[in-house]
Amino acid sequence: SDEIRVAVASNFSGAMKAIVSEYEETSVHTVVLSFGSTGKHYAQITNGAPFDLFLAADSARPQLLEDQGIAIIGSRTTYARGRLAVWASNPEINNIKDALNNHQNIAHLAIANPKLSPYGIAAKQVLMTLDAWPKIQSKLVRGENIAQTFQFVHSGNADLGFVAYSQVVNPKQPLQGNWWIPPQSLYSPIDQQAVLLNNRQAPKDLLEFMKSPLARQLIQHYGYELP
Amino acid sequence: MSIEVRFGIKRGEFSLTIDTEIPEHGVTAIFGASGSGKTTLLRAIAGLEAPENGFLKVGGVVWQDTNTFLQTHERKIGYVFQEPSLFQHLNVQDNINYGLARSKRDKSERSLDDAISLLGIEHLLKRMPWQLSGGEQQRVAIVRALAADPSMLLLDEPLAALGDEQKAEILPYLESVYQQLDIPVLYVSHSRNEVARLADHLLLLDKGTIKASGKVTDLFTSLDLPLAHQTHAETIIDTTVTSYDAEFGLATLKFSGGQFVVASNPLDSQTTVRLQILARDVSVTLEHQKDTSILNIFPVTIDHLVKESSSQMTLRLLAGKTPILAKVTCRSAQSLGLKIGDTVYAQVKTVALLR
Amino acid sequence: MSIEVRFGIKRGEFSLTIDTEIPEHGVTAIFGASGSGKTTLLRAIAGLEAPENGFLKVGGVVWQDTNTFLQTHERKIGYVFQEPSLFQHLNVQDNINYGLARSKRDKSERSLDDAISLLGIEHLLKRMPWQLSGGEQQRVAIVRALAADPSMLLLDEPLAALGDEQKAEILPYLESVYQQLDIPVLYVSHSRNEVARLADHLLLLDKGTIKASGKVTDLFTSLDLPLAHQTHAETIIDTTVTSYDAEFGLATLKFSGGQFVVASNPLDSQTTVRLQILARDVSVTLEHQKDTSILNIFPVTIDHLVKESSSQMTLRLLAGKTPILAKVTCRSAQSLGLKIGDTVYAQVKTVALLR
Amino acid sequence: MILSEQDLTALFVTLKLASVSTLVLLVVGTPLAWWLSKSQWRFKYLIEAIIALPLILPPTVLGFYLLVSIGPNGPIGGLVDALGGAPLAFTFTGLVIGSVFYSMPFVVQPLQNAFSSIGERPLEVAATLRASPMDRFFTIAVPMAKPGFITASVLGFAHTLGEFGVVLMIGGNIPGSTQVVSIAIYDHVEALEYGQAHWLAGSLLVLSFLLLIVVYGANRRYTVAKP
Amino acid sequence: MILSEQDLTALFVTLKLASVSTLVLLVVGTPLAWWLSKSQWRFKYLIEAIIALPLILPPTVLGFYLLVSIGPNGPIGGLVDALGGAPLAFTFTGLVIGSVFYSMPFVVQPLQNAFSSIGERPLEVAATLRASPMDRFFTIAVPMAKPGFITASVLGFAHTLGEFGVVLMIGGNIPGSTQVVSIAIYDHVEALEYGQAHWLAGSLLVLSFLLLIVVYGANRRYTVAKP
Ligand SMILES: Nc1ncnc2c1ncn2[C@@H]1O[C@H](COP(=O)(O)OP(=O)(O)OP(=O)(O)O)[C@@H](O)[C@H]1O
Ligand SMILES: Nc1ncnc2c1ncn2[C@@H]1O[C@H](COP(=O)(O)OP(=O)(O)OP(=O)(O)O)[C@@H](O)[C@H]1O
Ligand SMILES: [Mg+2]
Ligand SMILES: [Mg+2]
Repeated sequence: SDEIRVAVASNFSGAMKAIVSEYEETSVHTVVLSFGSTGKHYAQITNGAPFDLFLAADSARPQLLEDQGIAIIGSRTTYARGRLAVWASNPEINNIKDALNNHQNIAHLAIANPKLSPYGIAAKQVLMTLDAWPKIQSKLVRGENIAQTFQFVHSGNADLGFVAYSQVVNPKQPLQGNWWIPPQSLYSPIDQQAVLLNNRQAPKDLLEFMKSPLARQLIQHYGYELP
Repeated sequence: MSIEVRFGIKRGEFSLTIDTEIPEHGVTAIFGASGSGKTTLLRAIAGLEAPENGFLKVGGVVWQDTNTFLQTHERKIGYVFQEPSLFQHLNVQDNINYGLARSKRDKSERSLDDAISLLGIEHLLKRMPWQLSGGEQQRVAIVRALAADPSMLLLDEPLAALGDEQKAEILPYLESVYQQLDIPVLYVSHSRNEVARLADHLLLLDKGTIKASGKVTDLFTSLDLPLAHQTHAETIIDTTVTSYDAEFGLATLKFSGGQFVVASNPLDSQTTVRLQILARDVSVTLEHQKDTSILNIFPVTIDHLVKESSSQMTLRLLAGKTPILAKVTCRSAQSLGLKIGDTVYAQVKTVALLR
Repeated sequence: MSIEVRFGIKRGEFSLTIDTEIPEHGVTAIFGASGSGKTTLLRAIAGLEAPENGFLKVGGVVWQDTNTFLQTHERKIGYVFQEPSLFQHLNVQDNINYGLARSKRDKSERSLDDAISLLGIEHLLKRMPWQLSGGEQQRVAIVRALAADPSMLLLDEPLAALGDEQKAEILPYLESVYQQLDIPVLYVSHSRNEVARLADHLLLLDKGTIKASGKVTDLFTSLDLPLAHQTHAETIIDTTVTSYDAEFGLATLKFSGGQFVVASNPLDSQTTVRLQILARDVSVTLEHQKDTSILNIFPVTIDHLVKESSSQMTLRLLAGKTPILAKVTCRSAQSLGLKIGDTVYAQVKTVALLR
Repeated sequence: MILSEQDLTALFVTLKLASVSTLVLLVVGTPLAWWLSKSQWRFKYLIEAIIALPLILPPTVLGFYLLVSIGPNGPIGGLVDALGGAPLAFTFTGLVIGSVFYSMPFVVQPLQNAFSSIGERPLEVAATLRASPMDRFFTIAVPMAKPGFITASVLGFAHTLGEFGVVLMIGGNIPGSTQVVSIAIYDHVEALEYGQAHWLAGSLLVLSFLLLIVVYGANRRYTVAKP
Repeated sequence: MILSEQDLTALFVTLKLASVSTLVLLVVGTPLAWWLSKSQWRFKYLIEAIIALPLILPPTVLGFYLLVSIGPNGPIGGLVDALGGAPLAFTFTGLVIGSVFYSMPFVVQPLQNAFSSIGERPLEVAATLRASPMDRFFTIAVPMAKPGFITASVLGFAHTLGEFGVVLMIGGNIPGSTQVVSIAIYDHVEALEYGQAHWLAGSLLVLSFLLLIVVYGANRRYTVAKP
């Protein structure tokens, strides 16, 4: 049996843990998961980190790895598609779309840093489409990643925030407040891609398993869409 | 008025038990063996030790009792510590200024310059403490304590690191300072000489208790105390100048038991002068001798005779009511047939003017 | 053989220039005013200062020259510093053991116990340094230096914080140690008394230069040096015991110029005894006097006469070839008509046995 | 110009934050260290242990707890609110509080050691020269503890410069107010903008190095004469 | 049991890392601090400044540069490789090196101050008692610098415990080998598993608190008698 080392984007950790526990039921292989930001994982992989499989939070970094010949050409697949949610922890904010446009009651709007996170890019796109982007600049607080953005809202320090749908449907966390799911048309898809980093069989096996109906169901359950 | 001191301090096996009065004027010497509690006593008076059931009254003001405890910085003292204790981060001038700045003293006052030049530290003012020798540090500490304009001086062996010559220069200056300021001085010393010279009052410490306390002149000749029995025993007599012979530089000094003729620099009539007579400098004859360079010969009665060893005797002689100690050999005592009550002649070979 | 010392050290305005030889046996006292460079000299000998052009040869071995520099820990010395310098993190016993453990000395040796009990520190062995008085710390430091089994002792005022009585107890012990180990001792002292008592050789320092160097007995009576002119000037004479009268406890001691009869504890014939005669204890008469308690009277010639002040004179008398100092008043000198070359009688009131 | 305007602003905010924090650290830490060095209280060591505790948590986690505490439902946030103060999250003041909290052990410990090593004697001497406790503290203890102050300031300042997790968490990465250099460099690294990261890190290093040289060099001139 | 097996492993790895790092820090830092406290070299302050420099970079960024240097193409990595050594990145040894590098100023500075405050005298006295330089160092300097050693160890140990950025970057968050508690807590927080984060953080705090109490308490017993 083999050990499979997987670098997983933090936002996907809940779903991946569930998938792996299913996978290990039926497989002889064991899986070791390392969570972290995709930027960090990329830097580590280019510097020789011993990962077999990389589940990124975006499509850009896997693409780069493939271009640089570090990842196995042709192994790149979209394993999940993230969805945005705008969450108001403050129950007094009922109409979130309104609030975004005339942000009188909002002290801080949390988004993920568009520079670092595909969720941040998506949030920016939504706000631009709603024509709210320029006006809301002074209220923006940026999380380094989507988890931190969630914490800004969750702790009540930001009234409103663009979080991941996977976070608000997270079965472990009963949440207060209201949320609004912006339609997919407002932002380009948040494709989370995976690449194989070597030709070993076991990781290939795990990647295959992720395309199985059982895994797809779990991915959906955790709030992601399927490609 | 006097300073009332009552302390009970325990430090491990050592305990200091003091209950005494110290005169509010003049110098009180604290004398005692190493480890007898001299430093501890000074520290307690300075407020650096906080004995629980202490009592201290200075100048009519209670500094410490059950309810009161004046902090050290509220006590107007000047303290020279036993170890050199200059501030390492300040140069000599700033060390001195530290006390000066916190006293009410006029900063331009000349007397401080006097102190600086008399203690020979003018050339050191810009130096840092670690650039000074041991004795130099001690001298700076003395000036610093004086600069703080104290109403009581606590001196813990301030001259221990200095040579005889330098002591001889500094002591008269210290005396003049005390007298001018008219403040009480507690002076810890190991040197009998210094005590004899400086002190009016003496506190003898032994293993944390007071063994004797009284006037220096009395205690030095008391046969109950070890002082009179030491090889270097001495008599101290405070006398008054009656005349001065300028040609030979000789002063005539009166005391209750007679008079002394002493070589000295000019002295004004009626001034008080302290004389030191080493017991070894006093010899005893049955007749008044002539044809000798010894100037001071006078009749005395033998008050007491103590055999110190197989060869040495200590005599306590009374000149009038003034006791004078003499050391003689047992052989002389025997050959002269000395006994208590005899009247004999005391020949005093040397009399030193102490102050 | 002797210790050759050549140093040139600059410290700011102060500079020490030494070029001398120190005897390899006995005690050499280093005497000088505060700031004259005594400590600096000891430090240089210990290798704690590194003068560039120094030269030092001890026991035939070069410790320092242009090419050689023995590190301090390679020099077999025992050093008692001027300030109390116990290791603050070790108790008294461990402080002493520190030196002991690094010496070749047998740890069970009795002499260390002697040192501990003679310096009166048995009851302090378990204490930490900050629980000791100033004098107690100094005594521990002395024992620690002795425990290191030195072949040369450097003592920087080791007894400064101790009283006369305690000194009188410790000095004989130190003497016996030097003599037993037969090692050279450099002894910085401010006290003429200590020097007179301990030292064979004397190094007089003044502002960083050697003012005089020679045998103590010679330098103390040299009229070229300040020592002889001080009020407490004294003569030191090394004598040999010829007989002892047990009944009166009197010893007869012979020296080149005659003999002394001195009260003392029993002394063996032929042993060497050092006598101290204070100049003030010597009086001069024209005739041999009788009927006096003064035992030591002998004929001398006046070698030199110096007027110290308007009232005081210093006489240098020769008893045989041995010089003896006397202090007399100018009046006596005049009335007796003293002049150089006269033969007179010296009456020595007191002779102290120094060792 | 290789550094963007935003980078320069971040540099400025960082220096301001580090300076203010160091000042606050010294003002708060000095009396604390003094008390610790003098107190004979038998449970003093509990306080010593507590001061060192913030070090033990990863900064981001510490930042997370701080974020929760200063949020509207947190104990500190509630208190501030009750006292009529403005919320602390995403403000410069909040950053200062976070940094101070986190860097406290680096300031208190060296100062405490420095104060202890002075010993009682100089203070006793000053007392006999009529210096009040306050006076003694400022004219004796502080100047004699100078090496301690230098160490405390350097460690406190440098640690605040490099601090990141806490600041990221409670600052919200707002340019001009809470975006500090450390985050900016981090962002560049994460965004694979390595060139910009190098330049910014390089500038920060050079600047800090110059600063350190001034501090240590000045100290050297002072102490070189002393054996 | 509230802590998962993986959490316990992380706790164990952390304690091991902190202990080993502290040991290495003391072994490397002590001679360095001693040299700094004794040297009269005029450019000594440059070294002092350089030692403090790693503090100034955000840990993740520092970790990034370390990663690049010890990576297969980096100077250190290349050297190690040329010498036939195993790669350092993503290994426990790598973590130790990173932690030591980063925590060095916390060890060197307190030690340097402690050594300086001993002064020359005790060492001179020991020399006259025939103690060689080595002997003096171990029997006089080290015991007298005890408060400095305590501070250095506590700061070094605690800082390594909480260290995160560097470790995350060069360690790769591999469970059982380079996943330390700080990262595990961080992962829990990122994955919104707050309950588990609290428990793990709490355990770490309690454990560390106990450890600190032992250290400070033991020190107290030693020094309480001294004025
Ligand atoms: N670093 C220095 N800079 C300038 N002068 C110095 C320095 N160190 C010592 N001195 C001077 O050197 C001289 C000799 O000092 P040393 O300690 O040898 O004197 P000492 O004879 O031992 O005096 P004491 O009897 O007072 O101890 C002193 O005048 C002192 O001021
Ligand atoms: N913390 C302590 N624990 C135990 N004993 C102590 C402590 N502090 C001082 N002592 C003892 O108290 C006694 C008195 O000390 P003190 O310093 O007053 O003596 P001293 O008369 O000044 O002696 P010296 O002339 O040697 O300076 C000494 O025997 C000393 O050992
Ligand atoms: Mg004392
Ligand atoms: Mg000296």
